[in-house]
Amino acid sequence: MTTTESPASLLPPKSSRHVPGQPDMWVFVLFESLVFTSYFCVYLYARTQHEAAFLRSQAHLLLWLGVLDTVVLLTSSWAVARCVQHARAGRYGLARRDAWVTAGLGFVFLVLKIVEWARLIHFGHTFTSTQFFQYYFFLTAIHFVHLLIGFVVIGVLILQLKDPRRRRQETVETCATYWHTVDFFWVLIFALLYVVR
Amino acid sequence: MSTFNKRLFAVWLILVGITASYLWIDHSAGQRGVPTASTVITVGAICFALIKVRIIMREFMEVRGAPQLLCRLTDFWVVLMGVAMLGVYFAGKAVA
Amino acid sequence: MKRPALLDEPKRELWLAWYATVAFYSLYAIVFFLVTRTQPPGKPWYDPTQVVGWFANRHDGLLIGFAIIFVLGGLSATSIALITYSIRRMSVSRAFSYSYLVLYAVSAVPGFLFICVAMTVGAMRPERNPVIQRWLYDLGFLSFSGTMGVFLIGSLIWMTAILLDKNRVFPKWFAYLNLCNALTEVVVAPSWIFHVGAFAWNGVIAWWINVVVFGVYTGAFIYLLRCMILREDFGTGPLPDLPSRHWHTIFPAEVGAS
Amino acid sequence: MLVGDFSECAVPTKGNGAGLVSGFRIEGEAAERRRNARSQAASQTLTRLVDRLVSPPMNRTTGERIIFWALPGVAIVWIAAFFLFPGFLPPMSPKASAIQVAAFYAQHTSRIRYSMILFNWFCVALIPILMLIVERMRLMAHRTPVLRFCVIGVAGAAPIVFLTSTIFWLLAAFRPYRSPDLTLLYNDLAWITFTCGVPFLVALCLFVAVAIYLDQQAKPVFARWVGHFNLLIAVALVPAGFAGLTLSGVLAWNGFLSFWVKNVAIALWLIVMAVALGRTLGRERDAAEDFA
Repeated sequence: MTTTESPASLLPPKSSRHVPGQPDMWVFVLFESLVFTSYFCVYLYARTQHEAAFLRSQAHLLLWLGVLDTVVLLTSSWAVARCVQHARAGRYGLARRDAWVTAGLGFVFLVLKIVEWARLIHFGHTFTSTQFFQYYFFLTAIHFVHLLIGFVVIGVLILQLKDPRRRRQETVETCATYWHTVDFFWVLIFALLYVVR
Repeated sequence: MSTFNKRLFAVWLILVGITASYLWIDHSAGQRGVPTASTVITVGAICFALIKVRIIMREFMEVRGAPQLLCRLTDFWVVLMGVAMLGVYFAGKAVA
Repeated sequence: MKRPALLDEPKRELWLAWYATVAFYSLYAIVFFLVTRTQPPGKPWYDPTQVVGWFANRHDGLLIGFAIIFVLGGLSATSIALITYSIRRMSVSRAFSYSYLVLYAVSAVPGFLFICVAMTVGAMRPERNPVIQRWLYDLGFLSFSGTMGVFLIGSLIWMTAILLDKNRVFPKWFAYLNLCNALTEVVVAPSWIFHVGAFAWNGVIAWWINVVVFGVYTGAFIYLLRCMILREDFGTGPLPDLPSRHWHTIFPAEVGAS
Repeated sequence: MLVGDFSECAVPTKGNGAGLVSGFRIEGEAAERRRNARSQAASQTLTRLVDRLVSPPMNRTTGERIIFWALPGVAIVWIAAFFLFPGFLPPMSPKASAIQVAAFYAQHTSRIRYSMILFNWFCVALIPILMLIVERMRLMAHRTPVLRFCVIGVAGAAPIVFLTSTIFWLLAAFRPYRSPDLTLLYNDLAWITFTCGVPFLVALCLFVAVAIYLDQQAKPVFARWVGHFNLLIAVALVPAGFAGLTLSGVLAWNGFLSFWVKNVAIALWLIVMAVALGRTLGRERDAAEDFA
């Protein structure tokens, strides 16, 4: 993997290594990951018990739409990662631009999701129609709620970057950490709902 | 100093690449619209997703610059999620 | 005349409220899990005769357990008061503390009074028409599990107050834990829709996972309220650290800030 | 104060020396600005305080007197509703069959409706009276407002229990010709809510008692015996919570303990607390260390 053999020079010296953002946000990331993992486990178990029915319902999803969702969110994550680096270097204008790009891509994801839901409901696949769609709508909706909270978080980020008196790198990183969390939850949800067979 | 971070771009490319590979997995697995159950694809999809999660944490979330404790903790979490999900999956298979 | 030590303790009201909070939550857990055995909840898919059987099975437990709640349930106000006090100690508008107080004062009625009344009425007359017995059974469980709004908004109010606070009354991670708790109130909503499965009122997701989150959350805030009382200096500025030398293991965030 | 100023200010601290220095500069300016704002605010507070001191002290207490003297009026309505409701004298038996209960509602429909409408209107009138007690508690020698918050926390819920029971009684009387089983259900719900619904009243009495015991000053707001009295009332309300256990005897909802002792206790509490409140109404509020 690309991550481990990074040149030491790119990393901050050991003494100044710091937790990105508030350490407290990481409590949220780890705790909420556990909660999501438990949802995923329940889903996977239900899946194994009714494999054929799940596959039949799953066939109604468009994989390419899921891939598009994922790419959009990954790109937004990339944008917010750049935002953090710009802010750290004091390039607040660029940082703000990237924050807006993040929010914009988040909005694109939101629209894609609503279109996808509308399409499924149009074809008669609702929250109450089959077990698979129960889980599908639950997982996508709870992720959707996290994303909506993410907009508030990005709003805070933009306000922070705007006002020189408020600018705190820690808050910027905290907000970014939240957004990445929403992103990697989607990566997992995507794999579990669209790809798993 | 350039404001364009090549490393982040590379990370993004890798992540998108893995995501796109799902299309190929899907294409090679199904017999034209009739999906069949496949343990290999399930395990593969979960593992790829977890690798992506780890890359996001390491690179985007900047865990690689964080204290050792957080590095280990996040790695442990990724393993924990994987073990939990795959464990439940195989347990479910055994029961079904 | 000998004065009891408690009367001279400046934090006496806070400690009384805290011990009452601990007593209330212990009592609540014992009554709901052991005495009445209404938690984990009954099956939502029971037909009327099965419901009658369910009531018959725990007849005495329901009546005695909920009678205890009828008598002591009002002690829930102590935790609400203490949390309201904690929010007032923060450097945020009073609107937050009053909102919390009113939201949770309201929550007591649907939160436990309805289930107590419905289950008592059901257990009282086992010979009642089974269809009506199931009506009471539904009322009890759904009012208890499905009372979401007050806890959702209450948790968000508390979260916002902690995040804005500069007096360090609560650690910021607890604010995020509030968010986790608020999200479980979203997750429980499908219990109004499904009779079977993970999202029913006794489901793995809508009940078991939520209860674990709620348990962690409750344990955390009871512990943190204790820390707050220990740290309270009756001033208006930032709360001092815990007098223990291990305080930094409890509030890791403050290490960086101070 | 100083620490507060530091934490308020946005200073990038992590390994950035220049940021730290400029941060301090910003800090200095910001602190100056804040200090000005604060002295302005202080002078405003002072004017407000002066206003309050020179205005007649009656202003504040007049409103409290109005609420207080509304109490007898409210009490009359409560007593009227109590006697108008045909199911209280004597209290309806829990052993009555569905047919008997349905017949009762069919026979007394009007009196049930009007009495319960009255009670529905006025049961929540308890809240302003409880708020008078809350205001008295401000004057107590407490270090924190926690006990006041406790009372406010139960003050809303206590009358809502009565409100809910009136709804069930009114529903039962709304269509007396419906299936007797349903009328019996409404009747049970009403009686259990009304009789067992004491948790907030018990807690209220306990909170008031504790507040009085902790009011350690030369001239306490309420006399000590009022605290003892509140404890006694709390104890008297306890048996009513167990009314669901039996259909006959002293614990049943028409029994001596659950009906007579409980309702007489509530009435006594109102009378005694009214007298105690009346004595404190004119008192100056300067004695207490008001933490609010």
